[in-house]
Amino acid sequence: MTMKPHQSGLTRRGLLQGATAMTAAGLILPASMTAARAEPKKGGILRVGIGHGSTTDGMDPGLWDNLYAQVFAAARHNQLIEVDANSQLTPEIAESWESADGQTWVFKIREGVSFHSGKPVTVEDVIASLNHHRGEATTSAIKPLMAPVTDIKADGQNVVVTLDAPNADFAYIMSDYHLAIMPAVDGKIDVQSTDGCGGYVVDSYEPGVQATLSRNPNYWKSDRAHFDGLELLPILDSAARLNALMTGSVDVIDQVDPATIDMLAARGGNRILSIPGTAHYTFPMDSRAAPYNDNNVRLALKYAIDRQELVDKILAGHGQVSNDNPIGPANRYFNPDMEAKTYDPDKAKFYLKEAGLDSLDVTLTAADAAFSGAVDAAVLFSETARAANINITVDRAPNDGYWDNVWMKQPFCASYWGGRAVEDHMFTTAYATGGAWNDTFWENERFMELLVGARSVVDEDKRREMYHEMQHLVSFEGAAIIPMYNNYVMAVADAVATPEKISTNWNLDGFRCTERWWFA
Amino acid sequence: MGHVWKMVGQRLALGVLTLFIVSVVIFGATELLPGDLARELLGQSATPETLAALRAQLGLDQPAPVRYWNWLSAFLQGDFGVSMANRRPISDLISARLGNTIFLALYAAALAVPISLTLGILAALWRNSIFDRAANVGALSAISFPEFFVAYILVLWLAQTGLFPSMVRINPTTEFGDKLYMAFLPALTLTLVVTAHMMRMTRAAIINLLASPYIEMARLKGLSPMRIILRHAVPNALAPIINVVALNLAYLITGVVVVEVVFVYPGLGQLMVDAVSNRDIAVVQAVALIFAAAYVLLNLLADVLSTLSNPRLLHRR
Amino acid sequence: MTLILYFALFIVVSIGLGWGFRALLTAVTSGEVKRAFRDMPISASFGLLVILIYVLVAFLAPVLAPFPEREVVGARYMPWGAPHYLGTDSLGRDMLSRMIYGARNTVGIAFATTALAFIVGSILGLWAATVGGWMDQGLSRFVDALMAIPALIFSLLLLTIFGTSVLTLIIIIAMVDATRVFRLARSVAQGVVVMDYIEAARLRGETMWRLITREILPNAMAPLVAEFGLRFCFVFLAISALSFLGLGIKPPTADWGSMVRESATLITFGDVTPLLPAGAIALLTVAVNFVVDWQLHRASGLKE
Amino acid sequence: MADPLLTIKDLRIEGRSGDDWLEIVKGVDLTLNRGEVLGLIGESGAGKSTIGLASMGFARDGCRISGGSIQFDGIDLRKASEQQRRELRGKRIAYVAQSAAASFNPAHRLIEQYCETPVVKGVMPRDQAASDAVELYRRMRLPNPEDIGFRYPHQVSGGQLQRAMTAMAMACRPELIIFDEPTTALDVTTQIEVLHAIRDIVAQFGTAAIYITHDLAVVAQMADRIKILLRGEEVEEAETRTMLSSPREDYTKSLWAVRSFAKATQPAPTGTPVVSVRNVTAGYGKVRVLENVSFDIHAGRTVAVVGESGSGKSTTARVITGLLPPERGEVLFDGKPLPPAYTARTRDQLRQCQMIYQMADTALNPKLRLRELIGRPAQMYLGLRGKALTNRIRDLLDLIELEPDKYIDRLPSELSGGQKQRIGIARALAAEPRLIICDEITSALDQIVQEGILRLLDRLQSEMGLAYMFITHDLATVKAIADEVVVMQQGRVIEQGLKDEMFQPPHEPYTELLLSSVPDMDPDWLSRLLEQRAAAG
Repeated sequence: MTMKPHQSGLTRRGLLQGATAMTAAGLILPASMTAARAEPKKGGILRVGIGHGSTTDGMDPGLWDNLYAQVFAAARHNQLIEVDANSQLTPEIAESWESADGQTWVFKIREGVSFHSGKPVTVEDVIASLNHHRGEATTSAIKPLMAPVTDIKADGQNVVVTLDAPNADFAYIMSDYHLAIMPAVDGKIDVQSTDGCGGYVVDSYEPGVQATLSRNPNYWKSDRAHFDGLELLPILDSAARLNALMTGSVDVIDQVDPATIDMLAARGGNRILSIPGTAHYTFPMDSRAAPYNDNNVRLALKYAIDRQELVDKILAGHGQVSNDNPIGPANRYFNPDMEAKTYDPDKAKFYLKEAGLDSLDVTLTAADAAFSGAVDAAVLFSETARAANINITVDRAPNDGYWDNVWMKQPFCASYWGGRAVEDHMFTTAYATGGAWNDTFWENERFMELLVGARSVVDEDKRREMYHEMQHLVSFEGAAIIPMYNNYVMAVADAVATPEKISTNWNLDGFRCTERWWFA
Repeated sequence: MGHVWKMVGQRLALGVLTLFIVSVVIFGATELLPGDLARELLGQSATPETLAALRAQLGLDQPAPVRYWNWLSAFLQGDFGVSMANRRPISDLISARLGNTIFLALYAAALAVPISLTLGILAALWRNSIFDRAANVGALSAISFPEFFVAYILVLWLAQTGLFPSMVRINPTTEFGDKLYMAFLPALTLTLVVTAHMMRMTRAAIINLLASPYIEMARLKGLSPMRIILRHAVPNALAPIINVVALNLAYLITGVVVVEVVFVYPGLGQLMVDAVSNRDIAVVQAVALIFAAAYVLLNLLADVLSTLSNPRLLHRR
Repeated sequence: MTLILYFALFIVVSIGLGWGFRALLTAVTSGEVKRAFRDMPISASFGLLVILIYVLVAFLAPVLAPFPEREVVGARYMPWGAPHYLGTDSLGRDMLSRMIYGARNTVGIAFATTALAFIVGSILGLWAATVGGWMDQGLSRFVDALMAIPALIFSLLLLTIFGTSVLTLIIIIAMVDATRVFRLARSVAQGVVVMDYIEAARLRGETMWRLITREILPNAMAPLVAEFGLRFCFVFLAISALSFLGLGIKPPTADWGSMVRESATLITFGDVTPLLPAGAIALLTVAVNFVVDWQLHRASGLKE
Repeated sequence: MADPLLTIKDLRIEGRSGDDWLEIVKGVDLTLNRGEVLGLIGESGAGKSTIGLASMGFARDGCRISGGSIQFDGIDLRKASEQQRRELRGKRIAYVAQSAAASFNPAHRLIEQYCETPVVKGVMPRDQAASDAVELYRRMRLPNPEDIGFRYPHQVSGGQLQRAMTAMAMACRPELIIFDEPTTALDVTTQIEVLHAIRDIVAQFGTAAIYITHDLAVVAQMADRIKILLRGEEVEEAETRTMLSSPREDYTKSLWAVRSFAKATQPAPTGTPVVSVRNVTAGYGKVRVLENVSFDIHAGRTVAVVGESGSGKSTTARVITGLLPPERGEVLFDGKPLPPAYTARTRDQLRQCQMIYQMADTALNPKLRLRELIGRPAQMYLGLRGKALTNRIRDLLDLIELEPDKYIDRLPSELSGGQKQRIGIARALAAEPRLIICDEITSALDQIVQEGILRLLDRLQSEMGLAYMFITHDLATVKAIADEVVVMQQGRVIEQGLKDEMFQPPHEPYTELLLSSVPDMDPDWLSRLLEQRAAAG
């Protein structure tokens, strides 16, 4: 089961100056704590049933690719920078950071932090942990993100990172979950080791079966990691996950089957956490291939989908309609003023006619590997499109190998994006000309001009205007049908208390439910 | 007894041949799988460079026959290799799960075999009675539902009422009693699945013999029906009964992926499915060979037991 | 309590239906057929009736179904009641219509698969038993090896390789199943080829094809037919197991296995929706087994 | 004399045939005194076994006792409970079955099976039963009486098993034993020993017995009285000697006359034989079955190949047909060598040599109708089609004396045993062969039916000039049909020549043994033979 990797989403605020962020965090954190239902209490064993994880899961941080690996990693490791529940950058192992020119970045490493083994976290450990993901021989999934780094060196308690060109967003990258800080031996990290400086120490780990952890007594964050211990269980079958929660075998589950959300909530003993995020489901079209190379055809398809029905039936209401916009309402520069594309077969027919067609036959390839309910969504799409003389044949591909054999290979398929908190990140990753993951192969000059220009624009209004125009271009000229933003839907036993604010950035509270939640 | 050992020897040799064919078939099949391990590990973020680097690191850049040969020669030296995906020794990955799988299989067999033999013998004794028909209909109905459905129903009835856990969390340190309690539902599900087959076979094997002259002789010796069945029919019906038990035991070891998924039971089936979807060929090979070996050995065991149970084969003239 | 009541009611109605159907069959037939029907147990009569109904439903699906197979006609999970007598599914398609079309697809595919498995398996099995020698040994060893690979996992592997179109599904499950048929056909044929009439036919100089089709096959037919029934059930269950693992029949084709899987989580909440397709599968397999049982009994010639 | 031990009055037994119950025993009376041996004689279907079982109050599955009374020592077996009847069986009434090999449970040692009844019935403890068994085995003249009980049935020969079964029946010293064709499945030489042992033990214990058989000569040695049955009804009953010397009824007389058929003697043959077996040595794998076998068969003549089971008779036939290519030697047809394997022979070579099998049941495909069974060779070899084919089939049916209209569309299962064997003959004739190999074709048939078949074969031979190779172990059959005789033992031909010469002394010792073991219809034959052998040996 492969998940598409996501890059971390962060706001632009406090990018160049970690100290500002730190102040901000310092101000916000107590506020959020007071808003919580109760003061966190220590104690208890948290059992989390996660819908991912397999026997073949590896330990190499460069290859962590599923929610189980991510939550497990977050429980035992820290990164240089954390993203807090409000999507703000917060110092973690890096006490502060700064960059004068955006090209040379200085991270000051926190002192007095030690690994579970008792060994103090040193600058060398940090450098080795970062170096694992770059260089010729690395197999890390975030090699492309680390590619601009030309040099990493120690400078006292600081780590100095040099880039090949200025990049104001570089601090985001340091919050990526792959970049766990691990102990180094001879300048290399041991990828098989579970030793970290996070809140929990690994007692046992059987891939695909369970991991048990106990609280790190020396954890440097005194107000985090409230549980005495953790049991992380991969439970792939969604019914089994539900049963486990309902019979009290676990306290938390993720990915609740939309069909059962209402019944689960009505049953009592637990509550549903439905967190709107930036994640969205898409149907990318290959804009180079006929008939999708004609924007009229693309528009016809965009008007032939009933977005509200998809939200109602595929997400059971736990999500929002999207106007083919990869930038979500949670984003700062979200464009709320675009003309909404509602289901309109006549308009679809009109655009078909514009394209010189009476009817359209296309094949839409989908698998539930793309997103849960993707096949059903495709079927619904095909049903609504028929009224517009568009005949969509749904081809279900095997879940196995979906990302290899279908995505970016078939001209019209299902996909999803975890979303990016930073607009530039999202657009650069998936819509920029020549981008490695530009799954629509879309090329638009005006869009590129705006995208590159916006990076260096300081004026907020001007930037907003530029990003609004980019969103409009993607929505009305782009080749991705984006019908909805999906919520992260989790269910927790009543005994589990959560902060008022749960991170919209990643599932299970930014992978950090083990660190941020407690037993009431 | 000498010829029994000779038979065992021949069958073992055939078994090795079978395992060899299995390994070639499985290797060939995994070669045909779209994508490879490197692709799976890197997922969407794969770039040509990282793919090439990972492939070289994993040895996937060598031609297929070379990889098969490397694997085979290591295997023959007792080295299962390491999982390509997570670099753990495959023997470690497998050993705990093999134990779990065997535990569950034996548990289910311990429930199913006595039940089905008793039911089968009673059905043969009271053939065409209401009991016989009810047992038959009940058994047929039990095997007519998809396994996962039986499992969900049992969860609904027995787990949600709090009697038994709906998921099995066992590890090597779990107490035996706890294990029995935890694994009760999967074992019960499997019992329901296999009982019908064994029961019907037992009944049929016994009834088949009832027309034999020696059964008529037993009746003419004035023996009671129960004694006739137990003493005169069952010993001669052992071979087909042993065979069907072995077949079902093999099924319990190799065919329970669905039950493992539903009850989150850490067994070999789940490992195999994971390994297939991750293209972790070394693990696929190892598990497939264990399954095939279990099948071969159980069949061999059944043949040996059938031989031992049959004086004609055991004591030649 | 009500469950037990319903169950008892179901049994009583089944027995009544079986009895009535047998009476009907004996009334409209004559001679040997009539005698066969008259001696048929009620279970077999009920089985025949069920199979007949399924076949009718499968053939008449477009006529019987009130709504099209894949059209979304309402909200999701609408309750039972007119015009959606069994409510709607998770996408708002009419459940009753999906059930009816499901009969056609599921039964049709299972039947085609079993038939293919039998054609391939029994021809090869009979051939192997007839020629004997190293060709028989070679083929049998190979089939043994294939049988040593768990069927479900092997199908899974092959489906991953070759994709999951209906055709590949049929071919793959048929091939995996054909190994079992091969073994049975071979062992039955081995019992037949030692008969003097086979020796006589060989000495007469009959061709292999005629030897198999005219001399051996008719005498191996009874156990093969019985096995066909059982295999049909196994194929049926195998397809639903594959659907459960996500590799079965592709949507939006209505198929009972996938329908159970889609709504399986609802059973956790005691919802009866998944019971419908699962019940439909179970009812048919039980029915087929009843008929097979009867046929086996007849073939065995046991008087009791 | 005291009251009779067993009194059966107006016994009626029905058997199920499809939906109907047919009467298979139609009002038979029977009286048996203590210590008396009654012979029950009849063809198959006469109901003799059914009556034998009924005297234990037992009816086979698919049969029911529908009328009459069965009194055993004052107990009415029909009115007694199943429990009471079960108590009697094994303890006071015992049974010896036709095939001991099939009637001993293959899973248990002989002595276990011996001890079962006495122990279960509480007659004696196991130890005593075991030592008793050894004693009885000794009296039955079984070799190694101390050890033989610890063998499994398959480790003991047929004749010995039959004696062990008689011993087992004696275990509780029953008052009545039913012997149901105890020697039918045995070779003639073995039969003598078994008959001897049975006769002695019955006499020693004074046990009453019902001796069921179809062999008149055998029953003459065993029984005090003989009752003859035909289709469930009694024909007549008399003291043995009276019955043999002066039978009253025509049916009885016809039984006595069966053995009168004998083919006229023909002069020694001349010219090229149809088939010539030359120095054939053959075997299966390493096991040598035939050793240097040679003989000729001439057109219009019958060569009988005689020997006990395992002597290589059938293997010789397999060599001739090409099923078993010989290691050495060859088979000449019309003086020209035949390819050793049938697969290498031409269709015409295959046609010339046809075979008729012992068991018509397994020799006829049960799923094919007579039309195809008989028509197929004609169609294949002679290329007949349509009308011509049908006419040929009808002619063949006429030839074997079956009405074409009635039989042409029947299945083999709708025929009697004798009729099936006739179909086997017709199928062989359809190929218009020169040689027909008959492998024990009459041994499964009743004597009257046997005679019909033999007469048919004789007629066909004189009409068509066929050559027969006639494999048999029954010397009476040899006397009836053969021109020449080949005696085989352990894969070798030990004697061969014209029939008349062969039946005249002096013989090879083995031939002598064979000949002398054939029972005569003389009540004193067995005693005399045993005396002679005792004197000689």
